[in-house]
Amino acid sequence: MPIFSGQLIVMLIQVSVAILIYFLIQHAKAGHRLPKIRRLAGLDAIDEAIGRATEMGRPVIFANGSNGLDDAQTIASFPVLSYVAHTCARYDTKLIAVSYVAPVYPVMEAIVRAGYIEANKQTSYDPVSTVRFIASGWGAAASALQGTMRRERVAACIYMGAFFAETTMICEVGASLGAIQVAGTASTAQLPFMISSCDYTLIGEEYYAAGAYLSKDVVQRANLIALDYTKVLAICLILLGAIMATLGNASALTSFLML
Amino acid sequence: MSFWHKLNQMDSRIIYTALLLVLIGALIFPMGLPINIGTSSQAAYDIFNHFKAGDILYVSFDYDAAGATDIQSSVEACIRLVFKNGGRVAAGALWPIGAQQAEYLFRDMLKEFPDLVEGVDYLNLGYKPGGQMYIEKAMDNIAEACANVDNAGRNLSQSPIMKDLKTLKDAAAVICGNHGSPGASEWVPMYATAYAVPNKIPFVVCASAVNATINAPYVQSGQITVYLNGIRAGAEMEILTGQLGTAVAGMDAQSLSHLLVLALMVLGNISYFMVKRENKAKKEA
Amino acid sequence: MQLSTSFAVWLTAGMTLAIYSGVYKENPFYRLVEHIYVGVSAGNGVVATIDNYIRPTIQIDIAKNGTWTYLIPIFIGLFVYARYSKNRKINWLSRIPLAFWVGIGSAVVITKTFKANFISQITATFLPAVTNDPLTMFNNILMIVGVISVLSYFFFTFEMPRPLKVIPKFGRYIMMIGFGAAYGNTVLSRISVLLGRLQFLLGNWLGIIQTRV
Amino acid sequence: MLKRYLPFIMAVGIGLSYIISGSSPVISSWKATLDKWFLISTAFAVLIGTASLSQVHWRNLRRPDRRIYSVALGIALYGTILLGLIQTGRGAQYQILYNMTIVPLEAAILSQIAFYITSAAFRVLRMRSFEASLMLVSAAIVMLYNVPIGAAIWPGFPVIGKWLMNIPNTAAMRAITMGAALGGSATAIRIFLGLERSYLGGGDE
Repeated sequence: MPIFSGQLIVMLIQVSVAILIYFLIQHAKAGHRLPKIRRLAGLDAIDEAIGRATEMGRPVIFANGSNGLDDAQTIASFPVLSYVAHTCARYDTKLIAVSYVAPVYPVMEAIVRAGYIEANKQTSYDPVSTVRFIASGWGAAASALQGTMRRERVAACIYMGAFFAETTMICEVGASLGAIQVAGTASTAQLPFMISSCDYTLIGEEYYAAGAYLSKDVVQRANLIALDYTKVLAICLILLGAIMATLGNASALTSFLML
Repeated sequence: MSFWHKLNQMDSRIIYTALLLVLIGALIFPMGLPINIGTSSQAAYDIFNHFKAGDILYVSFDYDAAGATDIQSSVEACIRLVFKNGGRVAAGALWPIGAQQAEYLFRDMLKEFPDLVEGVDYLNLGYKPGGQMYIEKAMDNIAEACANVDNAGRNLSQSPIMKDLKTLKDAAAVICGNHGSPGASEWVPMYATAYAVPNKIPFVVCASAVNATINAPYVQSGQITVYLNGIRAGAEMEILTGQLGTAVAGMDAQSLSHLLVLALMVLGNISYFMVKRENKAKKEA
Repeated sequence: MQLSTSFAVWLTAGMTLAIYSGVYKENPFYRLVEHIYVGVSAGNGVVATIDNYIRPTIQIDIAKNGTWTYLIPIFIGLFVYARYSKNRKINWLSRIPLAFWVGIGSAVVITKTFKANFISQITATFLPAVTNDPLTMFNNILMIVGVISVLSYFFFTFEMPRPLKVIPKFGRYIMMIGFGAAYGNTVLSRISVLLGRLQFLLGNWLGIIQTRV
Repeated sequence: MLKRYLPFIMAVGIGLSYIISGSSPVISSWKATLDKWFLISTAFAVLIGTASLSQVHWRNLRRPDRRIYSVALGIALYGTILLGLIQTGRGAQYQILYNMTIVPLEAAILSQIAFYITSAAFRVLRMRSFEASLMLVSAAIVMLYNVPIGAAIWPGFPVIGKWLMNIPNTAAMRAITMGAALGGSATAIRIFLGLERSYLGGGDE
C-alpha cells in the first residue's frame, strides 16, 4: 500500500517545517537567542497609513480579495486584519472592512469584533458599518468598492489577499483620492499595478510572512527562520539538480522529489 | 506653468477619449495587418486535429462575458476541431456565467454541425460552485461533484455521454478557459500535476492575456501542455481552422491601441524629465 | 445593418454607457447602475447556490437517496447564523463553521498546491548548464540564476555578506522585468474586453460595423 | 473553555484527518466526504452576505441622499432572489434578467480598466529608477510582441518579447510562486500548531 503516493516528499517537508518551528520556539524559550529579522517596510506603512487617516479624520478601508477560505492568501489576511482592527480601535479611527466572498465575511466580522474588544472599545464598535459584505463576485465588488471608497472618502487603503481585475480600478480610485495605499498579495498578475500605484507592496512570500511579523516575537522569528531554511534547501536542490543535469541527467532526483 | 508641466498633469479624460477614438476608428476602418502563427497555436491545432472519434474533451468554462472576447475564439476553434473529428465534448463551468458561454458556443456549433445530439455528442454540465473542491471531487466522480444535475436540471444518468465520463480521468483532453480564479491556478495542482502530467494527457489552457505571466512557469515545466494566450492566440486559431471571426477582426484595433499606449508611455517620460529639468533649473536660479 | 430595435440591446447599451460615464465623473446614473448591479449579482449568487447545492442536496441526496449524513454539513453551515443571537450560550456556535472551513482550507493548501507550486517548480529548474547551443546554455543559466536570486530576495533572517548582496538585488531586477511583462499582457487583455463592448455598441446597437451572433 | 477550544480543536482535527485520509486510497473516502461537506456547508451559509448587504442599505434609508440607490439595490436583490425561487435560475424570465444585467455589466465594468490602464501608462510608468525603467522597457517590448504591428515595425520584437516571457519572466514568476507556496503552507502550519487563531476571533471565554 503506497502511503502519500505522490505526496511523500511534500509531507516530509511540511512535517520538518512544523517540527523546526516547534523546536525553535522551545529553543528560544530555553533562553537562546534567535537571529534578527529584517523589517518589512510595508508593515510599518500600515501604521503610517492608519495614522494619516486618524489625523485627517477619514476612514481606513480594508479589502481581502476575491478568494474563499480554501486559499492561503485569504487566511493570511486575517492576522493583518486583526492588527488593523486593533490599531483603528485604539485610535478611534473609522474602519471599513469589506468582503465579497460570503463565507469569508463572518470570519472578518469575528476578527474585527475581537480587535475592538482587545482595545477595550467594544462600545464604539458598529458591526453593520464596520464590516460589510459589499457584493458577490469581483465584478460587482469592483464597482461597489469604487463607489464606497469615493463616497466615504477613505484616507488609507489596505489591500491584503488574492486580487484580480479589480486591482487596477481600486488602486486608481485610491490614488485619485490621495489615499495612502498598502497592498500585499501573491497574485502575480496584479503586482505590477500595486507596485506602481501603491505606496508599499508586500510581494508574494513577504505578504504571507506579514502574519508572522505581526504575531508574538518568538513565534514570528521561529516561523521566518524555518521559511528561510526551506528556501536554502530549495536553492541547494536546484543547484544539485542543475549539476546532475549538466553531468548527465537529473531524472533520479526528479523522481525522488515526485515520490 | 510651462507646457511640460501642463502636459505632465494632463487630465486623464483626454487619454480616455483618445483611446475610445482610436479603437472605434480601427473597428470601422480595419487595415488587415498580417498575423503570424505562433508555435502554441500550431501545437493546439495538432492536438485537436488528431482527436480520435468518440474520445471526450472536457472543457471548463472558467470565465464570464468579460473574458469571452479574449478566450472564446480559442476555445471555439478547439471544439470545432474535436467535433470535426467525431469527438465528444463535456462542458463544465467554475464561473456562474461560464455555463452561459458554453451554451452560446454549443448553439453556434449546432449551426455548423447539425447532426450533433445533446447528451450524446455534447453536454453542458452547468455552473458548479466550489472551485478547486469541485475539481478534486470530479477526479473521483463527476456525477457526485455535479450533484447529479446538468445545466438544464436533468439527471446526469439520462445522458449517454456520462457513461464514458465517470471521472475527469476519462477525458482524453481537458481545456481550461481561464480568466481568473478559480481557473488554471486550480486546475494545475488538482488535475494537471496530479493526473495529466504523469499520464501524458494534454491539458490546454485558453486564457485571457493577463494570466500569461502567472502561468508561464507551468508552461515551461510542462504542467500546462499548450497555452493559448488571449485574443492573439484566438486570431491565430481562427486562421488555422479557417473560420475568421471576432478575434481576427479585433487585432487591428489592438495594434493601434497598443501604439497609443506606447506613445503615452514615451510622452509621459519626456514630460517627466523635462519637468525635472525645469525644477532643477529653477532651484539653481 | 442598421440601428437596433431590440429593447434588450438598448437597455444593455444604456447601462454600458452609464458605467463608462463613471470613468469620466461619478454621477447619479453610474451610482444607480452600480447599485442595481450589486443587488442583482448578490441575488444571483444566492439563486445559483440554491439551484446547484441547496435544492439538490435536500431533494435528491437526502430525500431521495437517503444520505442523512449530509445533515451534518447543513447544520455546520447553519451555525453561522448563530452570530445574530444575543444569547452568549448560542452565538459562540458561529465559530464552528469558521473552524471547519479554515481547517479544510489549510489542509487543502498543504496537500495540493504545495507540490505544483514548489516541488514541480524546483524540478523544472533542473536544466543543464552546459549545452552545445550557446543560446540555450545562456537561457538555462539565466533561468537557474534568476530563480535562485529571486528566492534569495525573500530571505528574512539571513544577512547576506557584502559581495553577495548583488544576488537579491539581481533578483529584484528580474522580478521587475517579470512585472513589466505582466503589465504588457494585461494591456492586451483589458483592451480586448473594451473591444468586445465596442463591437457590441457599434455593431449590435448602432449597426455601424458587422458582428456575428 | 469549551467555547474557545472546541472550534480550534475541530479546525486542527478536521484538517489533519483530511491530510491523513489523503495519504492512501484505502481511506480516501473520508477526504471525499469532507470535500462534499465543505461545499454543502458553505452553500448553506450563503445568506450571511445578503443579511449584511441588507443591514447596510436598510440603514441608508434614513439618509435622503442615498435612499433611492439603496431602494434600487433592495428591489434588485430581493426581486432576483424571488424570481429565482419561483422559477429557478433556468427560468426564461430569470435568464432574460441575467442576460440583460449581469452579463453586460460585468463586461462593462471590466472594460473600464482599459481606460485606467491607458492613463496609468502615462502617469505611472516613469523611469524614476533603474528598476522602474526595467519594468517599463519590458512592458513595452511585451506589448509589441503581442500585437501584429510589433512584427511589422521590427521582426525582432516578437523574438525578444517571447524570450522575455519565457526566460526572465518565468524565472521571476517561478520563484515568486515557490515563495508563495512556502508562505501559504507556513500559514497553514501555523494554524495546525495553534499559533494562528485570529480566524476564530478572540473575545469571550
